[in-house]
Amino acid sequence: METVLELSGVTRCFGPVEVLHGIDLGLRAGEVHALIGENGAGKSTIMKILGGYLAPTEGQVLLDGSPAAFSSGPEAEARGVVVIHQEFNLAPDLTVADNIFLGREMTRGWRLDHAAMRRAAGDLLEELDTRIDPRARIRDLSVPDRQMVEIAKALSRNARVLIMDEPSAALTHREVDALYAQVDRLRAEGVALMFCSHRLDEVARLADRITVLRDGSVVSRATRGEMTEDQMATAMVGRELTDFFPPKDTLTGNVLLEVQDLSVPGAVDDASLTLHRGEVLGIAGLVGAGRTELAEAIAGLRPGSTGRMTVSGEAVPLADVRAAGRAGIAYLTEDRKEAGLLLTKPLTENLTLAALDRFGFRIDRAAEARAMDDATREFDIRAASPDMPAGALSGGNQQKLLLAKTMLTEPQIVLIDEPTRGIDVGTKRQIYAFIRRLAAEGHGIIVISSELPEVIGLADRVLVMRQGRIAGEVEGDVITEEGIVRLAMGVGADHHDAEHKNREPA
Amino acid sequence: MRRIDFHLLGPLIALIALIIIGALLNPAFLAPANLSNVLARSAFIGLIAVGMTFVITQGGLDLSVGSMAAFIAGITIMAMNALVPITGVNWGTIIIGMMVAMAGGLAAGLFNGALITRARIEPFIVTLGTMGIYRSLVTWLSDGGTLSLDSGLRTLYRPVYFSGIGWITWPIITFAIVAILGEWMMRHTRFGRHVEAIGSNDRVARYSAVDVEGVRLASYVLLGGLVGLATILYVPRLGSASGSTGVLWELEAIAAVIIGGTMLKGGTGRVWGTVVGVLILSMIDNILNLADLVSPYLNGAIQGVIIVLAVVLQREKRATDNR
Amino acid sequence: MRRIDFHLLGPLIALIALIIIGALLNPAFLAPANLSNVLARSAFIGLIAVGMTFVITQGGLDLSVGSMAAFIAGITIMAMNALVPITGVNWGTIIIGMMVAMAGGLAAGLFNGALITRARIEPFIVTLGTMGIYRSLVTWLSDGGTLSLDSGLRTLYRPVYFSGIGWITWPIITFAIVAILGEWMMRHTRFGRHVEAIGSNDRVARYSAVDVEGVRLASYVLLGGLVGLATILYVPRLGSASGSTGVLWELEAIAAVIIGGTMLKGGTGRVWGTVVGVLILSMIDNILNLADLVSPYLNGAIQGVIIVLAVVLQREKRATDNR
Amino acid sequence: QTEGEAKTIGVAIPSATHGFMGGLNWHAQNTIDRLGETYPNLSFVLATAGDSAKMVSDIEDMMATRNIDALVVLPFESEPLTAPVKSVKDAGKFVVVVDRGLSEEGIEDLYVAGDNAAFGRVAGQYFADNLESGQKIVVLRGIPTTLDNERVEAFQAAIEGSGIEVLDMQHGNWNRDDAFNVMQDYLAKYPEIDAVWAADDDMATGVLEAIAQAGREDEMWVIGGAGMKEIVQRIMDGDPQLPVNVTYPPAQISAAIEMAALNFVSSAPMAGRYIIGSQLITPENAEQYYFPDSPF
Ligand SMILES: Nc1ncnc2c1ncn2[C@@H]1O[C@H](COP(=O)(O)OP(=O)(O)OP(=O)(O)O)[C@@H](O)[C@H]1O
Ligand SMILES: Nc1ncnc2c1ncn2[C@@H]1O[C@H](COP(=O)(O)OP(=O)(O)OP(=O)(O)O)[C@@H](O)[C@H]1O
Ligand SMILES: [Mg+2]
Ligand SMILES: [Mg+2]
Repeated sequence: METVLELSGVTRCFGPVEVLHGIDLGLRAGEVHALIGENGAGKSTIMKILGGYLAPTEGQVLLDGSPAAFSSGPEAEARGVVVIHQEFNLAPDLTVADNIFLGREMTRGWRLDHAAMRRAAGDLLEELDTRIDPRARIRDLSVPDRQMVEIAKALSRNARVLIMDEPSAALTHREVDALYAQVDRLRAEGVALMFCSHRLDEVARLADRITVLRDGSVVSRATRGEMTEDQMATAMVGRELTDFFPPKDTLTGNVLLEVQDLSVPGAVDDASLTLHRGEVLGIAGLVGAGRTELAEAIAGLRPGSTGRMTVSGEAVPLADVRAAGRAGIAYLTEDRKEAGLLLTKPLTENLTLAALDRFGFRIDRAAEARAMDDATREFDIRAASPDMPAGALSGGNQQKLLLAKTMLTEPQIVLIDEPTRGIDVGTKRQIYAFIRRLAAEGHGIIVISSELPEVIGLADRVLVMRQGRIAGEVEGDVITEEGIVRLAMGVGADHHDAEHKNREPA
Repeated sequence: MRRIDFHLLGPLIALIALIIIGALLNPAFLAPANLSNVLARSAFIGLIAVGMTFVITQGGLDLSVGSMAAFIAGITIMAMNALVPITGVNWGTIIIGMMVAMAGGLAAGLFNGALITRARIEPFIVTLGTMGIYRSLVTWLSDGGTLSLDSGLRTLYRPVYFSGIGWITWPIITFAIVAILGEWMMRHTRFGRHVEAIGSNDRVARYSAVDVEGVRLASYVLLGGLVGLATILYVPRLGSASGSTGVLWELEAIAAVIIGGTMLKGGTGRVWGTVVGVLILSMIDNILNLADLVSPYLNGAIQGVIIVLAVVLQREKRATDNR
Repeated sequence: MRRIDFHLLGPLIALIALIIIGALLNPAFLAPANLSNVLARSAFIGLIAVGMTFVITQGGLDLSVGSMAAFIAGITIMAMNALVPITGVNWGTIIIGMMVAMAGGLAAGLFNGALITRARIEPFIVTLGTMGIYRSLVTWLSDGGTLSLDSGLRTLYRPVYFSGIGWITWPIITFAIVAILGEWMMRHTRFGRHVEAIGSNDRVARYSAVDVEGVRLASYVLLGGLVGLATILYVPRLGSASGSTGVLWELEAIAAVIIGGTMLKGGTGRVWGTVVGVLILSMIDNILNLADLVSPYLNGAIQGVIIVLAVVLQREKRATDNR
Repeated sequence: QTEGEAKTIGVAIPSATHGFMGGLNWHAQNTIDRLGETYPNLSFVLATAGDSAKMVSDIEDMMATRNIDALVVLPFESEPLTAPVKSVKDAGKFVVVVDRGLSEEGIEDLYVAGDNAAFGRVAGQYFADNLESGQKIVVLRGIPTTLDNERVEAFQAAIEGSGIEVLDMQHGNWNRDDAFNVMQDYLAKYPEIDAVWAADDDMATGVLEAIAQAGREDEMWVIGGAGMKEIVQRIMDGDPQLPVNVTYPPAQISAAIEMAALNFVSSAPMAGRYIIGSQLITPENAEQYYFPDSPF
């Protein structure tokens, strides 16, 4: 098979720091190429260079064997090289259809052909098996829905080369399946695909060719079937990984958080739950089940929420972030770009933003720097300097910074929405261990995750949400994929909804 | 659609309320003659505000429009006066004058736009600078006084402001056409779509192969052209231009745009909201003149209160917007 | 640090260039008497611009400051005049007047802030409204004329503007202290951090349990307080207030903030850049008076050109910013 | 002409924001150019200000950096300019105040002014003489200022007892466009108007246009003020819509600057008050008030 797009001897520097060292890499038609590596290894940087969004400092990008002089992403796109970025690239004020066709609008004469674009967008989304309304505004969509729009946008480009930067990180298994189907289809059509992912099962399932990156250099290459998931992890991290999930040796204490009949208009109906000290409570469900809304309501971030909530027996007013904060509740958002980090501000300012009152009336810069050092060490944040803007961190390192920021408030109750989105296997382990350690110290943890193995491996108890309600609870040894999926899809329930008709439990 | 309607209702309700108040205060308010006056007066600011909607929607701002209008009116009058001895008092001369106005507007818009997009200076500063420049130039050209159009030409040119189809005069017709075209451009053309995309997130637009600088530049040129058009309608009204022509038009135009529901930070443009905003502003003035109030000194205060109230009606929506 | 310095150099270089030009045009420019005049004059806009820096940095805007200053000067003068028969001509009366000014400023800021944060109306509209309201009120209070301070009080009060430590008069001292405090607040306090965080992404700030509405409100109150303080220094200078007091101060204050390197869309505040911006603006006026230029009609044009040039120097940075 | 030592005269006037001030600016500049040529030992500094504070700053600058020997000032407002002008006087400079008096008597060496009260009174007198009791007029006022108040009060005093009904008074801000709008609204509001006092020829221009549009030219006449050349021309032509005008000469600034110059170049000390009264311009005497070269 011919090599369509190729990097030859590419290095890239940001300021004085060289993040890629002499990368050689080729994408072939009809083949899926997976790029894996730790957070900050340089995966996104490689993809941006391939897509024309960044120029290599040294070396060349070759398209069909001759130097490709892309000076910009759009130029590359015009030549059939399309990138789905790790950060979202959607205009929040425009609708789904507008975004999908932005820059390539369909027109009839001078007039935009709204109907055709809506139809085409609807078809694309249909193929992706989502129910997103093409007329919805991006700002009103949930994070996974936005990711699906991003994928639809890329698919609409009829690419020869499709490069996907962690396309599945923000998706639940339902959309992931749709994505896989598209990948298989495109491969069959002879498109050259590249993706990166921290889900190694996915890599094993999809990739025809694997390139492993460590600290900006290629450390190993393999073709389909040559590497097991464990071997991938070892190659990435450079050492053996054992015991992925730490043991659940929980000693559950007294009730820490009690929520009764919590409702968020349009998203959550009468949710009740209790959380004990030392417990990790998982919340599972499909996209749009209302998990994020529930967590945000508990954290006081949803105006208009009703119900009752107590922390250690003390009533906490709803819809009041600061009261929730004072009661020791902290929420780690799934939307790190829009709600989590100030992308243009230095790492240190981001880290201490939620806990500034602990740094004195005159902010103690030295103490801040110490906190940054500690966080860098504890959460293994790979950054060139604490003064760099958070937006220049690699995706996974942003997530680690967000985690560090949340923990700096020293909460009693931590609600973590998608704790390991975009985090590499090595660090995932550290984070799981960290969560267990927090629980062991007597904190209460709520983990919302779309990765079922994560919920299963981590939680002592799992609540399953479906259409804004808590559909049921699984505990102890019954925490299995099947048990959760059944509840999440409402299998056995009386009414037959879309999901039920469309797919069977995995 | 369902959502948009609701959002637009705010200023529309305010406009309807104003019309009702006006009619109650003085029956003459609804007479065609008065409506014709109010609408024709709105036309200058209206044309400019339609252009301003595009500029604000793409994330820009233009403070220079008022003095730009004065300056263009000045050069148009000077050009026509200079031509009279050569071409005589006829429509040919006036049409050349109109072309000067249009060309002047487009050039001034291009100048603003080029400084903003090519030299990458904040629009606020560029247009604050050109505002001072145009204002000074017109004062200088008129020697601190007034530039007046040749009286023969004036007589010929007057009907462009004062006549039309019945009481629907040319300024009203022009404004209506431009408003409809503007709304259409914003909603149904690639240009409008790109303007919104750039205002919403210019990096995304750039990544989507939108010619960000080009579209930005075009929005300033469009605004400049509309300022030129407004001048073409303004000159026949009083036949003069001076250093005090068009003072504070920029503020009025920007206010109309924002009252109409376009956000100052860009991203969504509502041309027809802008039209409603312009009408609200000129009706307030008209009603204050028609009604007998405590003291004319307080007109400004009443105006201020009404402007705020007109926007309060939009508030509900935004409160829920705020996740 | 290295980045910040470079960015700030732009306006600083412009300021230094202006000083050199001034000194070349007229050696008297660098005389203490002239510097004292220029700096003291800058103090009003300067104090207001420091407050405006906070408001703009958090993503807001305040168009009402000029008329707010006029209104507060008006009520301060009226209050002091009313008190003279009771308390007599002494410092007690003046101090009460100062307290009225401060209270008025804080209340006016609170009013703006409350409408913006509680009623959730766009700052542009709220402050455009209150701008009209305050301007009208002062015109109405003065019956279209001028409100003048009792002449005995004036004599007593004058030194507050005109005296000080040598040629460093009280307005200069106050401005310096406020500027240093402001810079310190922006850089080194929680409030400043929160202001920047809200301006760069208010949703992130809210998710970080920052009291977004509270901080926003506080920034308007701070600005109001500084307007009150500016008024305290303004009243002894002219001893009067009228409908034309403080006209266009808002534009000048906003321009100073932006020339100083703070972005109109918020997120990063540079108080000391603002100070440089204020100085640039008042030096331009001063320099135009130093030499005989073509025509005073063209002063505005020269001013415009210099403002744009002062900002061109910042451009480089932004161009590279834009990957 | 004496071969005198070099002297500098500072001139501080409001900027040209409306027709009258435009004329005044023009005359000031013209006079300066002319005197500068005639008397090479005199130099002039001209500064225009948009508000009182700027004018005070200009005067400070003239003192600190231009070392002026005389100041000719048309105070933007009386009260705020009083103390600064007084300190110029106290520094031993020759001070000429134009048009608007300071709030304290006896500061200036020389006072040259139009008479605002007379301006209103002469117009009011004409209305009282030419209208029947019960006839209706509307008034357009200027920018809210003390001098506008003086004019309007004098006008009202003059028509007092004549039985003329003043239907409305709104601010046209000495601006053509504003006056046009206000007059349109007056015409919509009042079916019967017999005369208009526009108080300024810029406003009169806008008013006439609005009346023409409504086709009510035959119904009412208009009195402006300050003697703008186009208006004077029409009075000369006997336009029934513009029977008369009231002078308020922008050229008073020329007189003031000239006198300041003479103070240095002639031996005669200049002092006193020169009040240039407001005259009624009628078709008979209009020719002597017609200056075709002035921009006003
Ligand atoms: N604009 C930038 N300025 C400075 N450094 C940058 C910039 N962009 C990326 N980097 C650095 O380059 C390195 C590689 O980042 P990259 O985003 O390619 O990592 P990644 O492999 O995609 O990681 P992740 O799995 O976390 O997404 C990181 O150390 C990152 O901090
Ligand atoms: N800001 C918003 N405005 C309007 N609707 C929203 C908003 N955010 C989410 N929704 C809608 O609310 C419902 C619940 O979404 P939510 O994101 O809470 O689901 P979830 O269970 O947390 O799933 P995930 O976290 O995987 O997105 C969905 O229908 C979603 O589209
Ligand atoms: Mg990445
Ligand atoms: Mg969610």
